[in-house]
Amino acid sequence: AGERVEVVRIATVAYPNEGRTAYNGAAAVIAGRGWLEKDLQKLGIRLEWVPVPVQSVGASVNEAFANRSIDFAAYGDLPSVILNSNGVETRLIVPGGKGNNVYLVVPEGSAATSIRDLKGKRIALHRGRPWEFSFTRLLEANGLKLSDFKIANLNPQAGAAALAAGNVDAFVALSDAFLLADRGLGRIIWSTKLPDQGWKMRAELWGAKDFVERHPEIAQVVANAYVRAAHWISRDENAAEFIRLSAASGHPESTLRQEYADDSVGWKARWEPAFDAALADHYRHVAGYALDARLIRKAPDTDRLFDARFVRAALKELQLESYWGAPPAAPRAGR
Amino acid sequence: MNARAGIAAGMFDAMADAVPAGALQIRGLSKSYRIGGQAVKVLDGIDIDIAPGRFVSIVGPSGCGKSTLLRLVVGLDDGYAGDIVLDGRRITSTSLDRGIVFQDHRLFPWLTVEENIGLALAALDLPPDEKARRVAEHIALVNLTGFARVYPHQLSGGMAQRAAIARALVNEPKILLLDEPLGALDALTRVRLQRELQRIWMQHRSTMIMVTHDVEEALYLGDEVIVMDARPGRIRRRVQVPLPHPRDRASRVLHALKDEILDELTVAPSGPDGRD
Amino acid sequence: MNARAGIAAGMFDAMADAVPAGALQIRGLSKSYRIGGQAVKVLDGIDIDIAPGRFVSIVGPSGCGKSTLLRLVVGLDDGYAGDIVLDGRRITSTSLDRGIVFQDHRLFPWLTVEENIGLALAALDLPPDEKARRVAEHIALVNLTGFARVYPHQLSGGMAQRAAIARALVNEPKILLLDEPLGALDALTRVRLQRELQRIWMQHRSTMIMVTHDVEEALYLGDEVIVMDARPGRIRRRVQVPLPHPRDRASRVLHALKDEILDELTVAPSGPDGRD
Amino acid sequence: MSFVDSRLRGWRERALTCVSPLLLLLSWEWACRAGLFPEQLLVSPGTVADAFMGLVDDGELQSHLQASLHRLLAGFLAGSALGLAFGVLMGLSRTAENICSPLFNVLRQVPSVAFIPMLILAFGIEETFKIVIVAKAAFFPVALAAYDAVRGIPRSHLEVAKVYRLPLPAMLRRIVLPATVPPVLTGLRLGLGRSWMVLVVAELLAADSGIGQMMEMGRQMFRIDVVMVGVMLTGVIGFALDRGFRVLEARLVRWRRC
Amino acid sequence: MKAWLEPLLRSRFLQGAILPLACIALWELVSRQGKVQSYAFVPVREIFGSLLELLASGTLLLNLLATLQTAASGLLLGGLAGIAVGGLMGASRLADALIGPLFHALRQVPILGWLPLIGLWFGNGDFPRLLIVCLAAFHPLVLNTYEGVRSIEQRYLEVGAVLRFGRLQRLRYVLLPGALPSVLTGVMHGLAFSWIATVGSELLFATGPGLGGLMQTAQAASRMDVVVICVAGIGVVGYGMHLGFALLGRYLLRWRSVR
Ligand SMILES: Nc1ncnc2c1ncn2[C@@H]1O[C@H](COP(=O)(O)OP(=O)(O)OP(=O)(O)O)[C@@H](O)[C@H]1O
Ligand SMILES: Nc1ncnc2c1ncn2[C@@H]1O[C@H](COP(=O)(O)OP(=O)(O)OP(=O)(O)O)[C@@H](O)[C@H]1O
Ligand SMILES: [Mg+2]
Ligand SMILES: [Mg+2]
Repeated sequence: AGERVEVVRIATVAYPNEGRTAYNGAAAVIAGRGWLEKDLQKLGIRLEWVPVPVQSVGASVNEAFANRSIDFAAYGDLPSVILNSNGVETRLIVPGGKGNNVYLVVPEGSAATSIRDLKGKRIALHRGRPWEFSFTRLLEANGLKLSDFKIANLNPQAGAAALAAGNVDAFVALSDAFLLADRGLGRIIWSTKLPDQGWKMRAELWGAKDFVERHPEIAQVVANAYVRAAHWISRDENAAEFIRLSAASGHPESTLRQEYADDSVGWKARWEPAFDAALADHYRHVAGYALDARLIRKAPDTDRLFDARFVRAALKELQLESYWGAPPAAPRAGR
Repeated sequence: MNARAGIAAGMFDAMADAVPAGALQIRGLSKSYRIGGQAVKVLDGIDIDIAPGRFVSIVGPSGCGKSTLLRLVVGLDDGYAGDIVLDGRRITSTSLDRGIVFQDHRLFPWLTVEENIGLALAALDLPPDEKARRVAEHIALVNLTGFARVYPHQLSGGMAQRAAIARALVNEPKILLLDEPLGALDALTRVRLQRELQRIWMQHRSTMIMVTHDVEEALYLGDEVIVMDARPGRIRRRVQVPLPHPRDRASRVLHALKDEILDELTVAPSGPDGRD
Repeated sequence: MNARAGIAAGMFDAMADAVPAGALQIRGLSKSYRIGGQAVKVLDGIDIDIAPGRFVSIVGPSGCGKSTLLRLVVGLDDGYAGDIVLDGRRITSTSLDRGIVFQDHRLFPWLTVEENIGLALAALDLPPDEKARRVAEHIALVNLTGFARVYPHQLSGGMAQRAAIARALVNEPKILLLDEPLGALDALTRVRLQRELQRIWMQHRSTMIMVTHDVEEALYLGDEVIVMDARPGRIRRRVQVPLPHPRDRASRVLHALKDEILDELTVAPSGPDGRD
Repeated sequence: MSFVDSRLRGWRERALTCVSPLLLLLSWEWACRAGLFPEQLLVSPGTVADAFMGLVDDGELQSHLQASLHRLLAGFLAGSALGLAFGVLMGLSRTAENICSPLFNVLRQVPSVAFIPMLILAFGIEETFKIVIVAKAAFFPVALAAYDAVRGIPRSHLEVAKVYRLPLPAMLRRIVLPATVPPVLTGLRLGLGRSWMVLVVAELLAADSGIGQMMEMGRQMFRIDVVMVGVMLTGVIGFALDRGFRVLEARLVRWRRC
Repeated sequence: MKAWLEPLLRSRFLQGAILPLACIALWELVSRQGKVQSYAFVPVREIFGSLLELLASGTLLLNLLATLQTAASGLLLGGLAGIAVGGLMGASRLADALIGPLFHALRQVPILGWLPLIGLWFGNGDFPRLLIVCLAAFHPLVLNTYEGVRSIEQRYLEVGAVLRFGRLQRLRYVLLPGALPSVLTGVMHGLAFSWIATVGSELLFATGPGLGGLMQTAQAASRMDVVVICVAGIGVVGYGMHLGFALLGRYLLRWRSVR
């Protein structure tokens, strides 16, 4: 306990949609059903969603954390490592499941079938964005480095245009890859859907360390809502509804469906808020990469960033302890 | 009106060679301006014939349309009714044959006196040193030697007017229109420039039309003095001056004509609305 | 120079009350302009005393510094040597007591005639309808009725000049400086405005200083005519006109004086460098 | 006397010129020391200077700067020259104005960012594309300024030109140019500002080098000191270029009385 | 030339239509070149269909109004501030020397450089976006007002001195009207800049309604037809505002004697 909290501010990716602000992922469900709002109201606390535009999530959220203008945020992996290495401490409260897929697209007529064929070629990749990491893990696995390619730093829209125009030989994309494929402009030659390559792009719920330490009860309420949302989404009967909600981002439902289809990770498992070994491994890798790429000057001990107690409590409270199977062997939880 | 103009031009074209240079015919000229949303007639039914090489003075009350008339003759405005025909051709635009001294001097503030005067030669195909010579000569003519490199804002009112005269004279137009060119000059300078104007006029046998408020000046220089009336601007009287040039300022004939014209100008105007 | 000015001002301050309104004293005034990098003396050793309520005319060759002198008196330029003292106070800036008609009319192009004239009353604390009345009255005075709502570019040269006169008169300054105010006007309008100027002057007993190139006009209106010389501008002669107002234009005295002054103006100038 | 006066005034003005930047610097330093904002976000001038030196030592700054300046100059020069010509043409010719002005005024209102996909199709993703974007940003303000300036030339000036039947080159050099110097220079200054801005956006969206890219990566990496180096640098360079325009203006309007 | 054709070709309206029509024709031509070209250059018929759809659903109008509102407030606030600052700098040498250097230096810093600081000071809501739009309108108006005031002829300032205008009168009767032509040019710049800035900032950081947001969402969905409609709509609406201001300008500058 500390001083009285009147408002809880959660930053989340938002899109303009039909003249209103639409949130993505779990926030869409939580906000849509008003769960968290009600629970907080019971404590006399107001909930404030802080929408962040999709183009600069990492930087905006990091600045907001540093400026103490938000308490929680659901966002990507690399930015949180950067933030913590700069001395603004945050904690991972609720993992975001297995994450989103990253794709490698080549022009329709290209002969390339794997990343190795593209060595020395020109690849469109928006630098500094979360999918860069997934891509570098692919390279690593193939014994390649970014410097083996001519990287054209292009944002997704420009990248798509460049691929269509044949200005690049490949394009690292998110689910927009399907749009290019559907139009016959590009062909997907690799994605994180492949079974042995679980390097999906992650986004989880983070909380400001100060806040979480001082107000664990509030953090618990927030965590409950996110776990509850993960549970709701993960039920097969809600998948269609969730995809419909997600389409507010502009990505047509068809691409979203393709994004989730044929994945080595099943729908239910995809949403499990698990502090598992893969998560810990992922963050260690992210930190190592960031250090190697000189994005940060010293790597934080990523294991210390996890605070698993809230998820554990939430699963218990929601009686979901066995929903996703036996609780995994938890990594060393923070403190 | 375009069709009409075409016919008129064609007709006169045929006679063009027969007519000597600098003959001006104005027929049924009238001109309106829009003031505050309604058309106000500024010139009405003007007929003037000026034989080549004549010196015509125009006098008339302030605002009677003298400057407007000169603007039309020089070809700056084609929104009028009637015909202005020069050497058999309808005037449709400006020409280097027609020069003008504007009532406000209109020197370009960013050019020095000599550059301003030199500008009048820009369209002529002359060697640069010939241009420079002519400019220098005309600067001397209007007594501005020593001020060649000076900007207009550093000139006095009369000096600017003299520079404007030099600019109009320097390319020796066939017809020269002068809008109160000597208005801002002292008596001595004025007399000198009158003499110069007359000399140039006699030398080139060019046609000159000068607006002035000085009846004495009008008579001293003009073969003919046109007296105008205001609202709308009309021709009230045309006075021939039957004296050879150069003239004697003290001439009895001139004085008699002067009194006559002054009388004409100072009686109650005969404007239809009786204003002014 | 500032220190000197302070002392002078202090000295004259003490006498301020004793001197009646509109008395102008100019002592050892000289003024230089920088032309092309070097200082050129435009006015040199000017001494003038004008008693309150006098009408002084200034004539002189073009470029002799008449306009410069008026600029200094009205207070637009303080970069001069010597003293200009009005009613015991050194002139350091402009004042509503001193009005001026500039040689170029300087109407604001963005205001209509009536707005331009009304502007002269902007700094006065008068009720709006009184202001409107005065403006209308002065528009009528200079014969521009009907043109109140017209913009300057729609005026003829003479009309603009008349509007400028109205602007200078409308706030009834104690000293009025007129720089060739009637230069662009026809004989009739000119005579009318001369009469009006005289009437206003006699009525308000204000001090007036008028630059003109018309010696007859200078004599007809002036109690005194100052004849200037050029390069540098100096006072050549001061001619008193010992006739009561209003005067008869045909007066023998005036004619004699006119010939005298014209002679003075048209003999070879006595400038030290002999130019012009 | 007045000569010395004006010399003194010049010095005083130069001294005054430094006041506001100094004040800003001081208040910045003070805000850092007072800890008004988190140190990660409001870095102190000293840190920025360190970051600057670090980037210079790496040679990173020089290469970014070179890339940006090259794009800026090429794009700005091309765009403003075209804009100038186009604006003058529209200002002088009614027909050109009638034909071009609707499309011109429509395109003028559209952000360059919106054109990026089309520009990539047309110009690829190399330097040409970035230069074209910068040129577009300079073109429109300069063209508009030139057009308005030419349209604003008093009728009396143009009439004199007509009377003396000035040939087009003389007309442009002797009348149009001097009569429009201040407004056109204002347009150029605006255009330069726009060019900078669009360049940085373009570098952010689609480039591997340049000050904009450096700033964006700095932001992503939460290195506000690097961002501030960019801010200071763009400010100083922009200011220097702007001063250049001022000097140019002073030379070109020497005739004006002040 | 055929007699009926001539007046048609002379009509201002039709002359103005030549280039846009040519552009549309060219567009259509390019779009038929192949898959790749039709990615960015969507066939005109498709665009038209989507336009009807967007109009019918009210989406376009809704987003347009939101953008208009931001742009208008930005132009108004930023513009007025710009006129004030520019006028001050133009009228007072002291102010020019004091504010000028900082203004000219800061002016050149791209807005993206400010983002971290703006976020720091003003958070992440609508206000920073409005601030960006205000700044976009602010700069041209400062520059143009400054230039306008500075280019007022000395002789008019002297008239003001002779008539003993107070500060306010000088401002109202001499400085403002004298600078007006230039200020109006500044407004024209500011109009476009604030409009561009609104859309641009929506494009880059939109989370709410606005044409930029609509465009952004459409881009994400690769709906290039909607993107093109947005671009065209942005241009056309901007042009409409331009015409409005041009008309206003013509009225306010009726005293000018120009070509
Ligand atoms: N551009 C214009 N728009 C509207 N009216 C105009 C315009 N130019 C002149 N006028 C009007 O036309 C009339 C004649 O003007 P003009 O300049 O020809 O007179 P003027 O005879 O030269 O007079 P002055 O001797 O005073 O110069 C005036 O009443 C004036 O108001
Ligand atoms: N701003 C200036 N800079 C430099 N020289 C100037 C300036 N103003 C006037 N002069 C010079 O001062 C001299 C006197 O000018 P002024 O205007 O006083 O003459 P003036 O007597 O009024 O002549 P006019 O009868 O022709 O109007 C001229 O030689 C002129 O070149
Ligand atoms: Mg006239
Ligand atoms: Mg004078």
